Amino acid sequence: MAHELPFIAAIDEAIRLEMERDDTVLYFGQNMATTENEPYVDAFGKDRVRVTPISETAEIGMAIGAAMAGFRPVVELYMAEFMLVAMDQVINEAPRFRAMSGGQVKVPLVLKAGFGFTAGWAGQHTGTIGAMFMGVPGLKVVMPSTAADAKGLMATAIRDDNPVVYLHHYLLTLEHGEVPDGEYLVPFGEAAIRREGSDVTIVATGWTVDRALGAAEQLASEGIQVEVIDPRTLAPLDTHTILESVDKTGRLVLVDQATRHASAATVIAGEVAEHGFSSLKAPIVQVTALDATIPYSEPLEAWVMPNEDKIVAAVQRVVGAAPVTA
Amino acid sequence: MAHELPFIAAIDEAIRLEMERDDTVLYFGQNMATTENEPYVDAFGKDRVRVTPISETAEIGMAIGAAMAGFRPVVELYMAEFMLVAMDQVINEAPRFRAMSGGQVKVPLVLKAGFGFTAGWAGQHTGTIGAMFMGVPGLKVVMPSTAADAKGLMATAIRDDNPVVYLHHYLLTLEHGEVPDGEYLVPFGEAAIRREGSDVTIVATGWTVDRALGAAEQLASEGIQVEVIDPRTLAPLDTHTILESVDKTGRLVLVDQATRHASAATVIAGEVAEHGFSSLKAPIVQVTALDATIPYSEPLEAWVMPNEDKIVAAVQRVVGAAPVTA
Amino acid sequence: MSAPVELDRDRLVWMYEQMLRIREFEERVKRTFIEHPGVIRGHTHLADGAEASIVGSIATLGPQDQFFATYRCHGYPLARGTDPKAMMAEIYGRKDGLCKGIGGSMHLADPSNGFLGTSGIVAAGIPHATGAAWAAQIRGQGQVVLCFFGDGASKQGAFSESLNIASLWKLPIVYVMENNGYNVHTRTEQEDANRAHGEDLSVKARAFSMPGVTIDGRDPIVVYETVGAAVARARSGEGPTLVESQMYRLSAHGNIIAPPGVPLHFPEHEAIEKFGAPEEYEAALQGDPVPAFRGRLVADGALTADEADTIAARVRDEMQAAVTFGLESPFPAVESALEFVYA
Amino acid sequence: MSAPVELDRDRLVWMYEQMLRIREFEERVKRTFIEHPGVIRGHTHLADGAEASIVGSIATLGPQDQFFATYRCHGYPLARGTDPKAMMAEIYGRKDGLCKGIGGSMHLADPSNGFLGTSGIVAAGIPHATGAAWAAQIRGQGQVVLCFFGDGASKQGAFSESLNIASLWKLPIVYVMENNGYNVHTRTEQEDANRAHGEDLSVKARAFSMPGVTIDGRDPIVVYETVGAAVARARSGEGPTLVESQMYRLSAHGNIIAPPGVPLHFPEHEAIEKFGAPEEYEAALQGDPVPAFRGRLVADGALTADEADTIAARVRDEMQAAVTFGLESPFPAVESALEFVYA
Ligand SMILES: Cc1ncc(C[n+]2csc(CCOP(=O)(O)OP(=O)(O)O)c2C)c(N)n1
Ligand SMILES: Cc1ncc(C[n+]2csc(CCOP(=O)(O)OP(=O)(O)O)c2C)c(N)n1
Ligand SMILES: [Mg+2]
Ligand SMILES: [Mg+2]
Repeated sequence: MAHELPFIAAIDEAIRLEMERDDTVLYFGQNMATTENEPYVDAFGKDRVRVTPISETAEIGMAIGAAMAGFRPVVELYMAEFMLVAMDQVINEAPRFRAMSGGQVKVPLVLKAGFGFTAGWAGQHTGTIGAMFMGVPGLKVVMPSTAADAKGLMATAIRDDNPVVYLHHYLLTLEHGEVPDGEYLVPFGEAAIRREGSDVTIVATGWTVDRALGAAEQLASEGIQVEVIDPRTLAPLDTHTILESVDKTGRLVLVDQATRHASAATVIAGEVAEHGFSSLKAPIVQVTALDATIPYSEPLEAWVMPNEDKIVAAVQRVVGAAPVTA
Repeated sequence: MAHELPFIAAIDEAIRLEMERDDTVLYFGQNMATTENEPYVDAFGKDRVRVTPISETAEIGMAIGAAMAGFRPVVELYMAEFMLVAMDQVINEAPRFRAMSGGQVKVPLVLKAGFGFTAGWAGQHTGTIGAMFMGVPGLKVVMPSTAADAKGLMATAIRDDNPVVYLHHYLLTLEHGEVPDGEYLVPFGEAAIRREGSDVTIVATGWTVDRALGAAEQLASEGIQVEVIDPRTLAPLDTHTILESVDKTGRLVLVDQATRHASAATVIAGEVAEHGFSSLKAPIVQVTALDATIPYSEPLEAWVMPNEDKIVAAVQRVVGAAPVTA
Repeated sequence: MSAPVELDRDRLVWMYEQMLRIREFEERVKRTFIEHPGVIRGHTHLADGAEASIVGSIATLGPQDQFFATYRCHGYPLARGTDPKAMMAEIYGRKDGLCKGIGGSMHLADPSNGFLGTSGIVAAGIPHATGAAWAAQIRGQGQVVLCFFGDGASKQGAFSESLNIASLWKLPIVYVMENNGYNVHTRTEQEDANRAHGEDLSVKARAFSMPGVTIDGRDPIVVYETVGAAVARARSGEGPTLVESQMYRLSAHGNIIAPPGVPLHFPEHEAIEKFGAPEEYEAALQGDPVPAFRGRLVADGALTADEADTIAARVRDEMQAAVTFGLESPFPAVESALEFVYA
Repeated sequence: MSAPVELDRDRLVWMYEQMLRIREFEERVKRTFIEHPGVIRGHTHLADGAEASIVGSIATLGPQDQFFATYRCHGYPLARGTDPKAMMAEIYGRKDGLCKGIGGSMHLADPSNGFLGTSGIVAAGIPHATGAAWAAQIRGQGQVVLCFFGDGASKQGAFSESLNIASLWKLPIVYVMENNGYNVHTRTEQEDANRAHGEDLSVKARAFSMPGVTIDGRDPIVVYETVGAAVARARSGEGPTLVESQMYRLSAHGNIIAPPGVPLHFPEHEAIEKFGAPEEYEAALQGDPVPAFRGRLVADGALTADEADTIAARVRDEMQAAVTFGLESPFPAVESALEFVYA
């Protein structure tokens, strides 16, 4: 059975269910649980649910210590970029202790953070920094694009014995979707094929998945059948599903809201250029944000972002309907 | 005229020359200038050369403020990973102000940091995190591999009106090389062709450039002519030179000391898979570190690193002398 | 400690007018959400309640002095002489904006008036200001830097790291902590160990062997005298001071956070909305610094009621003109998004 | 504040033996650079000079208590009961190492003895310890956490952020700042505003409304009593304490930093090497806590010279065995590099 929920409520449902199931799950962060009548505090008490000062280094660092000591903390970080002030804890602490201790300790924790609030949040709050967490041995990175995945991936993240960066796209916050009832786990490292197609593979993440589906719709009317893949987790990355699709279609377009040289798209391009080369009939085209600090002004912000038109144009290029320009 | 210098002394020479030339250049950081008879203090005084506490956020943040106020600070950071505690300043402050102010301010500064000390420094001091700084609009990233470039790129970095992350490989510290006398500038965004060849292009950075050259030597004896390209700056990245080379050779091997999904190699693969696709006769193969937190023990550390043998094997694969495995 | 310049009548009236200008500007920003929905995007933070602290502080600066602020940054440049037209156009994302529409409300900058920049990351601007103070020290021309930030920001590592260095190096800087009792909807005693122990936040200065003082930030004269003395101290080479300026934020932290489609607006203050404590908010309104200062000047005979009304009318016209200018200014050419990425 | 348990003769002798074990272990590590060049790689930091502070602190812990340390981490686990053989094998990068040769000297961990881990990033372990203290508070079984770090680390934002929360939440933790006068070759007064102003570093505690105390960290009984009282306070739910334990590091910061090829060794102490102040170092040697404590125990009649010699011989044998064990242990299989990346 399923029920309809906004994306953000689906995440919430997973956290609540996991907290009910396992009393070592903690939930804390800034500007939550500040009053006596917060539902989380009501349900789980002030020991397990706490408001913190604006101290991301301590927040994430404390999550590490609590995790080493046997708990499963979920840190509410609001915006992914706030992790930058505590990046050492994310990159060079949490994922290192398992290895450095020779397997003696584990550090199960979830860093929950929104990203990509390209709605006038300007230069410092709009980044898509997910790729910065890729390639860090010991660290997992999750990026759901549907309400159901948002729930299922959060539950999996909380149960995972490793540190997980859970990145939810702000523009999806109120998007509704069908969400399975009760316990629901989506495995890490398994991409979802959002739409099947035979001519071109598009891989997109987060908010760009819907843009890609929109473009696919448009292209279908031109007779171009696009397969749309959503990796769902950036680490582990399901290259297998992507390679299988490219094997079928021979063409790959990558969509990413990050800038071109800081994107998950480029990592996927690298994998396919090595392991899927013989399937490729056309260049791998990336549709990313332009190389700009995101401007405040609406038309400028829209101009630097990837969008349906840019995706359509990229697909047309790889199928030869438009010339590939360098 | 030229003279021979160790890599580290070549960097030093550039800083000294620039400080002599321009009295707005400042040089500061931890564990420097602690006594009365330090050459830098002697030459430039305690105003411009200072020891700081272990406070990277303040150090880099103060460099930003001093830069906005008209100076050109060079921050001595010792190890690139120490920037992680101050990553917000590096990623989301220094490169943003030019854009966010609509061009009113500029932030010329250099963050000088060693990296990749894979000599038993274990889990937290051996990372190759250069790619984390790529794709950040407004930020430049430098990675020299010769003493001459170390000098010329530092001088260019100091004169650049933007924030520059200057990454020097620790294992190159004492490598000697010919260095041009006096004023010497190496432009950003111009790759160096370290060796010409017609069969395969290798792009390598930092310490791996010499490994690639060693591999090329070995392969030459098998009759395989390898071209070795050193981008020298990761941002801006000279894709033009790389594409020209691939146009000639049709084959590309990328070498990077980072892990596979956190490497500059993957960015280059993405560019060539899009803009050089029609030249390619074989998969783009990446030779990177294995996905492990770097272990302390010597044989394990060596095992996870890229090396000459792995490069040779990759080249053999792309020329068809060995099968390409997925 | 004594302030550098005596406040004569003209200066007092000037201060009042600046306070009123800030209040009126912020009111216009707030009304824009209702009167021109969609024109302001993202997250906007208002300075109402902080006017006395802002004007009292900025009034202590000489022409070469500089200052840094946070995302809550509309007040300072107004008091410093920045054109409100350019500011409003910026907040509306227009071509004639102070930052060409690229920065927006959170990132105003006016270097020509000594306002070097604002970070939207909590406490990130504290080291920037400290670095500018180091630059001033090297330059040796007696410049001073004011660094504004919130109570919440003092829990971020950047705060401690910077104040230690400023004290160690005797930098010419004054740290003005605007304690408005809240970090969004977290009350100070919920996140600050000093406050939880019944102490003032200025005791943090002790950790840096630096003078720390707590004042009523709703009184512009007290602010002027305290910050002025600290500025004089800084200018004379004796080093930095931490001033905790206590006040109450009179609007919510910022407009509501919502994805496009949901109309943005300013909700009620968190005391009401979150804590169900309208009496707290009402009490704060009693201490509103703008009418309080007007009343005091009138009572002291420094200002007649007529003069006050004339000022009010002038300020209204000025800010109405700013709104009109902002609305009429065109959007920037989209390509300008790439124009200022690199210097 | 009073310590939890009186120190009887046996406990005093036990403390002395632990101090000697640490000293002897560190001497063996240092000698390894000369006697077995290439066996130790990277960067190794010794605890000589800190023995009294380490043993006095660790002695206050109950069996369920936990602790966190820095890269300078050999002393604590020795005092806590970790096998020196496994430790030396780790420092030699061998299969039988405490962390299977993967962690090395900077990252010892022995969770079975309450030693959860060590970060090589200055101050990064302070929030880890604070988080473990939160875990202890939630668990509600009276556990206490000791958090060790250096004087230099107190200038890192992680320090302030953590201590504020610990005080706010009344966490069961004791912060032991080992002030050895140096951060590498930066003297405390060159980087710390308190010291530059002639104050103790424990005044930093004021910023968190937390008790702070400065003690002679070369006297194990003073350390035991002070840390013990703070542990008792933490255990009873009254919250954290900052203890500044003053001492002098008797070796250089670490072995020289050099790329492969250049043989590694321990240089002279920075007082001599950098500052040309051998007299400072000589004076520090006069205060060496290990012979001082021996002398005191002998003078007090708690230990005869013979007994002391017996202990010394036993410790020498134990640490010689550790070296032998380490040298004989094989290297790990290379594939084990991938074995512990994920849990
Ligand atoms: C590092 C960081 N963490 C969190 C935020 C989100 N945030 C923006 S403003 C704010 C409250 C700051 O409170 P305070 O410093 O008291 O300033 P005020 O808004 O009250 O003026 C928070 C938490 C941020 N911008 N940066
Ligand atoms: C964030 C960070 N910056 C710099 C360093 C380099 N570093 C390693 S140890 C050290 C000195 C630390 O001094 P202190 O805290 O006094 O400890 P001690 O070594 O004296 O025991 C420094 C600067 C680091 N490891 N981490
Ligand atoms: Mg506040
Ligand atoms: Mg020290």
